[in-house]
Amino acid sequence: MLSRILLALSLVLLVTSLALIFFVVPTERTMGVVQRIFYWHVPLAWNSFLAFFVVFIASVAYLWKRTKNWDILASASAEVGVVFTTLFLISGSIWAKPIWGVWWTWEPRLTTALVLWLIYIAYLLVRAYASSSERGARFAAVVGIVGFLDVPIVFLSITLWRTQHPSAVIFTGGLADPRMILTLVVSIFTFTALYALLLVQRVAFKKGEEDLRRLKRLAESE
Amino acid sequence: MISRDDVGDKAIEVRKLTRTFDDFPALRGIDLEVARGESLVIFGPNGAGKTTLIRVLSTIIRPSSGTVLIDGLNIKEHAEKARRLIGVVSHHPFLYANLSAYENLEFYGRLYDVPDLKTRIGEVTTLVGMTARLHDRVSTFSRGMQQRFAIARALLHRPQIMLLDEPETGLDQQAVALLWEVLRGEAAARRTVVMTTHNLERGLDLASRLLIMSRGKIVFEGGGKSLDLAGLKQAYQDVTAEAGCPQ
Amino acid sequence: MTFWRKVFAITWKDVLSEFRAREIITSVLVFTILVIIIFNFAFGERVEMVAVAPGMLWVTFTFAGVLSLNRSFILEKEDGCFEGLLVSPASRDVIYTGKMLASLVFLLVIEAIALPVFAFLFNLTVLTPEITAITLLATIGFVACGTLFSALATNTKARELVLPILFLPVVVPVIIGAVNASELALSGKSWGDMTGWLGILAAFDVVFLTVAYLVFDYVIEE
Amino acid sequence: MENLGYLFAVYTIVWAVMFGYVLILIRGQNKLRQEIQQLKDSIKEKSP
Repeated sequence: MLSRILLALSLVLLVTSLALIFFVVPTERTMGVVQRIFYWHVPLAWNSFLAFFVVFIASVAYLWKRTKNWDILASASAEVGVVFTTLFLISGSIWAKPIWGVWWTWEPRLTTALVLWLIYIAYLLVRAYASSSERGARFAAVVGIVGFLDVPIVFLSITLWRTQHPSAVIFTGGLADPRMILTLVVSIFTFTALYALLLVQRVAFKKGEEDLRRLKRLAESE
Repeated sequence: MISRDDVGDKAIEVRKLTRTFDDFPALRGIDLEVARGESLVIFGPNGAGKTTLIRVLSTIIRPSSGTVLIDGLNIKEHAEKARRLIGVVSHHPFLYANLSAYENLEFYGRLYDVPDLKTRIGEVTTLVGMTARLHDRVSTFSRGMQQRFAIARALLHRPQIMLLDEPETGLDQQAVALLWEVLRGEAAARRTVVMTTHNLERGLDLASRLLIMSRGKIVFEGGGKSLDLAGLKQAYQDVTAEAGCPQ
Repeated sequence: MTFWRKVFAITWKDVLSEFRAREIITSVLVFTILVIIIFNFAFGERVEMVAVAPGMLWVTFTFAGVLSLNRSFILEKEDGCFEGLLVSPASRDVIYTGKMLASLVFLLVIEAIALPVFAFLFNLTVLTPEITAITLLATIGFVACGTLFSALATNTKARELVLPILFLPVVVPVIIGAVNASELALSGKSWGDMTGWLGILAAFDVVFLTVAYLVFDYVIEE
Repeated sequence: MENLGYLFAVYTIVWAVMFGYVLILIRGQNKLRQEIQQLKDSIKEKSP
């Protein structure tokens, strides 16, 4: 039921967001039409961060309560977060090409996202490398906590590093037109709904796998 | 917390203990009381949960559910106090190969806050008959010698309770004999001993009480004196036969 | 007081063991010198040494750190010694602090030998109070988070692989901070110019010492 | 206006990845449901 509502909501928002981006919002003067990437680029970043925050909270809760559901929530959110971060990196890189003539720029936010991406890939890998799933859950929770607390320090260090070695900066800020703000806000809601939808789906999937495992055990011991 | 008086003479009290590894139930509801000064020997086929039980009692593995009291101390809340009362001997000697036996014992002595450490190291080394090799590196020792020092290490802090997980693994006959001699001395000293072993004969000889475990449960319990070797062998065979073919 | 007595017992045991076998320090030192030589072949005379020296220095020390941290817990796992620690009344905090200090000693010894080699081979003045302070702060950060991850990695199926995968993205701030501060120090800048970087290094140290101390228990329990 | 390609590239990729991810999730769930059903049936058969 919840996933039906979320599916409908995200579809409606998605269409609205696309309509706003392609038909309503005015073209930004300095960057031209590619600036419209911004309206999805930013929500992706925002929701990656939200996803990793959820991983952090669920990891703390898992270590505290030791209930499987917290672990399922954490790992599902990490996976969706990695998908969002990947898309954020791709969109940032495609945006950099026409504006700066390069596919990659060591812009602080982009660089921080790259480091984050690597941390959460490691998060997903630790689970696979652990010798038992309970251990994997515990180790992943530790990485989820440590990794998230690392984010502000990573961002600070990269920002400070860039101010000393200046280079291309994607976010020149300045949303002059109210229609731009509206589009951004709608897009942020769109991706938040998408995040919620994917999370709910992924959690249900993982719970199903868990049930299947339990059933199989039951069938074996019959 | 339960006060010491309520506990009376129970060294170990285990209630409804379970432990699962992922989905595998290694321990499925263990209830066990061990009186102070008792020598409890646990038998059972491989995979019966003996090692898991010893590891839970020695606070290495946490229980999935149930309670474990060591001398009235719940190991959940008072793990450190409980650890002080326990001496553990397992398949591994827990000795650092690059250090001499003396340095190893000194190290563990510091962790346990053993008073008058030097004298105590001398005492336990004499007990296991290894005084001559005390200052040699552990890496130069045979398996049997390492295990002798492992026993010395476990006795170092005068534990009230000795937990031994198949301590005779890899030992030569002489070392096994010595180990048993030491343990008998320990039992006589009103020290509680809990041990797992495959050796029915020697186990029976030492035990004041014995258990057989199978598939995570205690399936047989008998007094050491009322049971002879033939009876134990029969009971053990019954259990393994049952465990061997489920249904 | 008993806390520190037990901590030093663990640290001393590691130092003594290392002094006997000289396994970690010798091999990591050889590795360090090899890396320096390879850097020399890679960059040769084409670049000015002052420009690449800080990067070279910290790439070398980072990988040296990974090697030495990995070894520290693997040695503990051999002969089941780690279980000996677990059944002893040394609390988990004691074990973490003791192992961390031992790794700190090893890395500092390695750096104390490698830095003069650097000075000698590349004609750099690296033996200054500034470089010493930076090295100390960065190395504390390395071992604070490295000890946690190394303990985690030894309980996985691919120990040698898991540590670098986890460790490298998380210590990005330390590497950025150390490289940039060293660069400033080598070009003769004053302490004042480095405060930002030293601040980031210190912040990382504080955050990671605290967090690792808090979650270490979950990495080693079963 | 030649930059339009980049714009479309971004929107297409984001769309495709999202769509693909949802598709994988739905497929996986369907397979899972089938497997669970099969298992339940086989258990029922064994003990009627």
